[in-house]
Amino acid sequence: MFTDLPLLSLLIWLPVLGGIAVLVNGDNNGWARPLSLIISVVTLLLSIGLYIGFDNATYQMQFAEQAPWIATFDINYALGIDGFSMPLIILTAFSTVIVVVAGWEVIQDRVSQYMAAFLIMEGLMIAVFASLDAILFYVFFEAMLIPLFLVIGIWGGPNRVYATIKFFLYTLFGSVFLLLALLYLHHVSGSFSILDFHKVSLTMQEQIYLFLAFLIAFAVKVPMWPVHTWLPDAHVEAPTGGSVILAAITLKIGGYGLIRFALPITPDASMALDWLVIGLSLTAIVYIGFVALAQSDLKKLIAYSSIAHMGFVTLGLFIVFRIFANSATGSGAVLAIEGAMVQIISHGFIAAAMFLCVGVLYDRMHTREISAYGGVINTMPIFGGFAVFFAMANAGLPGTSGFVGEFMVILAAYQANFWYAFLAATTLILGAAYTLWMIKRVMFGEVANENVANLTDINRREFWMLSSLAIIVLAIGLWPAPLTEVMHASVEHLLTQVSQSKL
Amino acid sequence: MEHLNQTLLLTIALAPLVGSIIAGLFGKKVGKVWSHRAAIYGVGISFVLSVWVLKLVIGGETYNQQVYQWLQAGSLSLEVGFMIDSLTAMMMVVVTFVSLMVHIYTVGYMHDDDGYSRFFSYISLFTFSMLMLVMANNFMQLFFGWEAVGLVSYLLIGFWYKKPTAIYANLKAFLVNRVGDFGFLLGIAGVLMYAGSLDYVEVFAQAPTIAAQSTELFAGHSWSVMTVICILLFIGAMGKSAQVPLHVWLPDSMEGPTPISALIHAATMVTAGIFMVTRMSPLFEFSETALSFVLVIGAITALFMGFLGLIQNDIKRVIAYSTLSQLGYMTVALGASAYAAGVFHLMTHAFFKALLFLGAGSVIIAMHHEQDIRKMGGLKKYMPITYWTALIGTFALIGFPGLAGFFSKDAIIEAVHASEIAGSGFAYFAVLAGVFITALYSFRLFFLVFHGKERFDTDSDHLPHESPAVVTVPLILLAIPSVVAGYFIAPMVFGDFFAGSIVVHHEHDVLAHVGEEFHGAFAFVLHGMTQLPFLLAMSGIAVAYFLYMIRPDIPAKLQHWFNWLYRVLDNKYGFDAFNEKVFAGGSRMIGNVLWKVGDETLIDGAVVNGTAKTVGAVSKIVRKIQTGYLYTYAFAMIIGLWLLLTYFVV
Amino acid sequence: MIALSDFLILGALLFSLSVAGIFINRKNIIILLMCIELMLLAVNLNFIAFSHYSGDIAGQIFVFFILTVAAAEAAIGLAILVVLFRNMHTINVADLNKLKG
Amino acid sequence: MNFEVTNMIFALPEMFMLGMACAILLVVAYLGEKGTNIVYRLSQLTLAITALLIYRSLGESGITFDGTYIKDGFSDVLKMAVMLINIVVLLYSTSYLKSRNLFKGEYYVLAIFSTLGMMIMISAAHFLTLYLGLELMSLCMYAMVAMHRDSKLATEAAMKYFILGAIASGMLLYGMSIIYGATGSLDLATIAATIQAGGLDNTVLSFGLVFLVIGIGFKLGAVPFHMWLPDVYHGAPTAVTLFIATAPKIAAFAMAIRILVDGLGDVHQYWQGMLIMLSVLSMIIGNVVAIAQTNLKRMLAYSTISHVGFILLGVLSGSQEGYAAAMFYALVYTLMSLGSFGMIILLSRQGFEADTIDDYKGLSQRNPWYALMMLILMFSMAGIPPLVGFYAKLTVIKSIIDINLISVAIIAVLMSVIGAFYYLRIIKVMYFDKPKQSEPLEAPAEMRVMISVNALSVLALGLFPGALLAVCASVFY
Repeated sequence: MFTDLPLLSLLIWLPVLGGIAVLVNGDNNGWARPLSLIISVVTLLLSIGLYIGFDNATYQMQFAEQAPWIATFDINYALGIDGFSMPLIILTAFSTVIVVVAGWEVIQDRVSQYMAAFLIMEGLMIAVFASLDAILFYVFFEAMLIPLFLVIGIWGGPNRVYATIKFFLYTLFGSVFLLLALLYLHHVSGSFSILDFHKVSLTMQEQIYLFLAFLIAFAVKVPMWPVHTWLPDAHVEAPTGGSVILAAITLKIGGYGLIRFALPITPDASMALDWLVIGLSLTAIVYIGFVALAQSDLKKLIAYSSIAHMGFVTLGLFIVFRIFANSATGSGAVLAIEGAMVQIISHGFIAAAMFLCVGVLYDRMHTREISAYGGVINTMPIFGGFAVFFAMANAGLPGTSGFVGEFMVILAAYQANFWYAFLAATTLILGAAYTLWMIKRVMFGEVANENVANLTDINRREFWMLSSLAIIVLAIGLWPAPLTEVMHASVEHLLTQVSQSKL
Repeated sequence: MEHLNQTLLLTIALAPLVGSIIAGLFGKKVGKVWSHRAAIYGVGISFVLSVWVLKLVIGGETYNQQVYQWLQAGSLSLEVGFMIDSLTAMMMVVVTFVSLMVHIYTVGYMHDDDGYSRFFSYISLFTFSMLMLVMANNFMQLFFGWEAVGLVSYLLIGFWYKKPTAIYANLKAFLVNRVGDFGFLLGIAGVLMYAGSLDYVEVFAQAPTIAAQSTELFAGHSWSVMTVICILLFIGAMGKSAQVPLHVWLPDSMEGPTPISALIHAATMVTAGIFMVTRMSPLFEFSETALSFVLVIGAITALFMGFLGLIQNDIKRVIAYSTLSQLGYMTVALGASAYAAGVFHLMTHAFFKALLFLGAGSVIIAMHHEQDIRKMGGLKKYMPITYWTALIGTFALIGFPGLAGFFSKDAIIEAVHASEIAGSGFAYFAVLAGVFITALYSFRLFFLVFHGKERFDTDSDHLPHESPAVVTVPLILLAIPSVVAGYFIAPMVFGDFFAGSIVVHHEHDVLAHVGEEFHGAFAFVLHGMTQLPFLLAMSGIAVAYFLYMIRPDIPAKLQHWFNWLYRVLDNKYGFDAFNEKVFAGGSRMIGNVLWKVGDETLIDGAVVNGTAKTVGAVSKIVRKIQTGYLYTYAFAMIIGLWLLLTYFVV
Repeated sequence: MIALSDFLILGALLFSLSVAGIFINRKNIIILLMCIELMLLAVNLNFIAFSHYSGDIAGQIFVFFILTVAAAEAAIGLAILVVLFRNMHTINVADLNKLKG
Repeated sequence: MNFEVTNMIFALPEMFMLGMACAILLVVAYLGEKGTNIVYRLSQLTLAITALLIYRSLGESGITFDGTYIKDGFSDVLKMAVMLINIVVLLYSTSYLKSRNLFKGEYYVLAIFSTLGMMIMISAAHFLTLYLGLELMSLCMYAMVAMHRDSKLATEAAMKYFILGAIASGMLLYGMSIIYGATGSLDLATIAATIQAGGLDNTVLSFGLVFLVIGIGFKLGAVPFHMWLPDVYHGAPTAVTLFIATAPKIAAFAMAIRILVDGLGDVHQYWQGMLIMLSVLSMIIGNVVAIAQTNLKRMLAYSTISHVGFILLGVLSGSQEGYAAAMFYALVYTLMSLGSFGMIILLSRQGFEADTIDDYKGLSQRNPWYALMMLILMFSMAGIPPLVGFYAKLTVIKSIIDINLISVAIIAVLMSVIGAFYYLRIIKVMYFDKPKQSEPLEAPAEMRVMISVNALSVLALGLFPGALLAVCASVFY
């Protein structure tokens, strides 16, 4: 039933147009919030349609749409999703609902603009995941920056200007190389269709350059060490909603890009340079783990932990070559890729939840300094429960989604090289250390000061916001199979692509 | 016909979970009474059913099936499933029994605590996790339960989250355990790599082929894969079962309420490591290196943690250190391939150590939460039941012939004596010395608490009095197995009760060797009377009596004479200080350096903002070219003309 | 007989002279205007020479146009100069430096 | 010589405009100050009707006036663009002029004559027509810059513009003379033919070429012949800046195509190198120096220079596709700068030029809508999708990647990243800073509407660039 109506186009344009509607409607009448909520919820429901109508059996693009857009260069409005993009789209739709709810009472200034920004962003991000045309992808990939830039810049913290400009230029710097790569690929393949890019054969030198271009573009987004420094600043300054979207979706686009472009288009270069990515990923996991330990600002800490967690994504994606080299059976490689994907999704929920928790505290105390807190659980027991739960998820406790991805990637990493697994597994200690130490200092202990004493526990809105996330985190942790099933075919296909040389 | 089926097992596992959820999420609504009822009923159900399962297993039934597929990746399928054999059944009974006792006991112990229902929720949750751990039929689920019990332990140690010491202790406990899990997870990864599966049966089936392979972790050093895997797995066990040097968390864990010290940090969770290694016996048997490693670690723990027990004054910490040392005994047994003996000791220990802890708890109630044994004494006449049960527990602990501890410990000692693998000599000495030490600190505790003159103000109107029934009944119920459990030695250690679940290669089969002289329990007892361990234990009691009953002034003197030794012991060999300084402090320091220097100075300062600054500066300079003077402009054009002419006129 | 090259060289000389004049002179704007005229003359010379030697009349016609345009140009230039003087009371090139950077 | 009326039809728009220009001149002469409104309406009418005439004659093409004058798709499209742009320019500038009692007939007369010059340039098939058109356009613009008689800056700007412009046209002429000498013809078609026939002295050709390139570079404002541009943009009254910054660029681009492609297309390999140098320098200098600017008009001037660099990228690629890309870029650029300068006028009022960046502080609070419009324009200039500026950059970069000038492409994109910085700064002050003043905008309604249309068209073209791209492509292949 879902395959016959242009579901993807709906998912893209409903939020965008809805956002514009909210913007036009303005703040004067009280409609900005409910309208946005309705739009985001409808979008979420539609995105569920993708899951229902999705065919796990094939790696082919589904829900495909095709229409000429710029005939001169035969750039098409080509949409379609596979096992990689579908979960991400649902994640996007879900996160947006959460963001709208999160901003409900908190945002009082220019509400309609705030909501509109997020709705438009939702549409653009869904479009990024759904685009099958390189230029279309790039357009949305870039366009997404504008609303995010405004959100952080307008509703952000004191140092927002530095943060926004840094964030914007950083990412722009990365993506221009992507543009060059795409244009070059068109030059050699004579088409802008990403799927045609997958087929075109390239010399090693070409592949190396293209791969590096892709890497720069997506490493900035992921972000990988050492191009990660924009993220803590952006997170710290961003309003809660901004942080949520940033952590839940924007970073994922980096990993998605590597899956969609780098691996299938330049397999040989990926193989030749996997040491680079693996090295950076492991650095991210260990180095950033230590850095997170040293943070005194709640959001910075979580931001750094995000970087460390995303390290698992890139690690999982690029150890496949070593696994192939070591063992004939590809199950390790599958484990690695799917682990990376699960990590992407799960981190989307957990990081969002963590930032929401910080938001809850920030709205009440207007500080993110860990030292300003202590014994919060005395005054906010319910919230404390959630916080501890999500902290445990962040520390990768089995039964939460945070465990699944890391577990899979570490298991796979051992098959690539013992020391990869060794370094990756340090996150068990480091992750627990910085997360739980933070929890200890913020949540436990005697009530630290009268500000904490005057805290009120979360209200119904916040409760449902957090519990919905908690349920999902728990569900994925206890039964990830439904999530991974949808990607099997695509993963297998990706592995065949990366395992056959293009030279 | 098959009685073991999924429904039954699921009921066993989930009943406590249900109780936990009721008590935890709806504790406020249903109220105190119904919270503890829910929890107790839950655990009660699973205890009864576990007993039945045990009966069925003795009847020869086993079970191994998946409940649901957790995840599939390529050919690999990770499942949640149950595997029921003698080992599992035994563990299930022990866990649920002790847990049930603790539940009941808690009703009395915690009755005026704000977190009443929360506490019940936690311990029921723990029971669930522990059951998942022991009933697992694959490594993934094992790790699941492994971490879950860690979580609950974290929550329970920090149960009184206002106590700084408590929240310090629970963080410490979690992190130290994570160090163990670090190894454990790598071990599992290794298993997956070389066995291609995480299912026990499949993995064990491949053990020989795995053992045949070797790997190079460091270039040039070829190690047996099995050794690597087993040591990694054992590191996990070291964390959970608090073996040196990962033992540091257990004494601090006493910050938690006493019932959980009994349940988690004495009877069940800490023995998870022992259980795991036993479960993995088909793997460990292939690596003598790993076995001696286990053996030595166990021996060290058994002996040196015993010493620490001697100088502790906190009633719970004394028992905690005895727990450590007893865990050492079990580990030694594992190292000597006397898995059965190890598990047997695990079981007996679970009973009498839970008994001791609960007794201690009863004392603590009576002393109005005073835990310092120097402020106790003479409690015998105030609380007889506690006294007698404690006495039984203590005798069981020191291995007094006829009581549970005797059989298990003696079996271990004999087994180590018989073992020939590297380190067994040292281990034998350690366990022997351990016997004396155990007796000494146990009775030091016993005398100081129950005998001698009261060292608390006796004229106050609220003198210590016997605890209510909810407390004493569990004591009595635990005392019974502490006495009788030992007589299962025949089937469990020397019989073939564990035949289905434990694999021992013939060349290590020390128990068989010991078993040759085994002619029934009573003979064993009589024989034990004449043995060195017995004499050591007795002399231990004697010394304790002399030092703490006859000449209470001597200990002070000794402490004065051997001050340096005392300080070493008092600092627990400096482990804590070392960890605090090197690991905690060190990593924070590294973090700061990487952050300030790496991120902020180098990457951001030099590269990112550096570039921006450079561009800005360049721009400020370049704009100077635009002097505003016509002739400069003209000149620029001439330069341009000149450039073009020189470069491009062919 | 004068060769084409001679004319061209002369033209080139005149041209470079005018160019030099433009950026060496730092005083008087009038001189700039004269230099420009000179430049146009150099161009005219080229055109005439070429058209003469190639026997094509178009070049010389072009020159007429250039002359007329030059006149118009001069007119505008002087007009601007007047306005400038009215505002600044100077026609010194070095004083035209309010706009820079 | 035969002289048919038929092919004079090709020049009908120009002839009509010439007539109207003279008429308007008379009106100004007789009615003086009070006739300015009529003059304004008349000029708008003239432009409109001319546009109509061009539209009517679309598709016809041919050469007339003895091959000195060409009408083809290229000229039609560009002339059309010039007309429409100038209609908007006049509309914007009127409100500016009125509020500064510069509202005189001269402005419009000069504007119309200058426009005529542009049309002649665009249709030039002969060095003579090219030169005449160029001078007609430039002379008018010199005068326009000086129009604000009492402004020191304006007159200084006018003087600089005039002197340098004269030098430039002198050089252009010198180059023409050399080419004339080399090929023996002033007619572009003939020149092309002669070169194709071969046997010419390359040294002489390239020597002349250098001077032609300088002339083109100056008119476009490419480094190092850009020096006039910031000063003139800055010094001239905003209305005039607006005029100079838009349509003339199209004319200059047309000139470049006429000379380099129509005339000297076969020696492409000679001028490609020169243009690479010019374009790279322009992109670097333009973007880098713009960062340090505090005056918006000046900043836009430098951004113009950088945009010129990009336009040249398209031209130097030497491929049909590249020319089309350059043309697209030129049109898009004029549209964007039209909007930007229009925005300055919109915000300025009597005694307040609104031309420093600080004047835009907190615009989003003062007037969200126009802040949004400015945001669209700035992001478009920065080349962020989905705004049309992105496709302009995309197409030119694509064209040079297709000829494997990867290194140049890399410079281009890096420079566009640097460029993004100063556009972002405008948005930053508009959205993230607190407003400095709160006076309401006092621009007439049609102006407000037109600005919105202008900015929204940038967005619309960004969403559906296909049509315009197709047009640009169609005139080349």
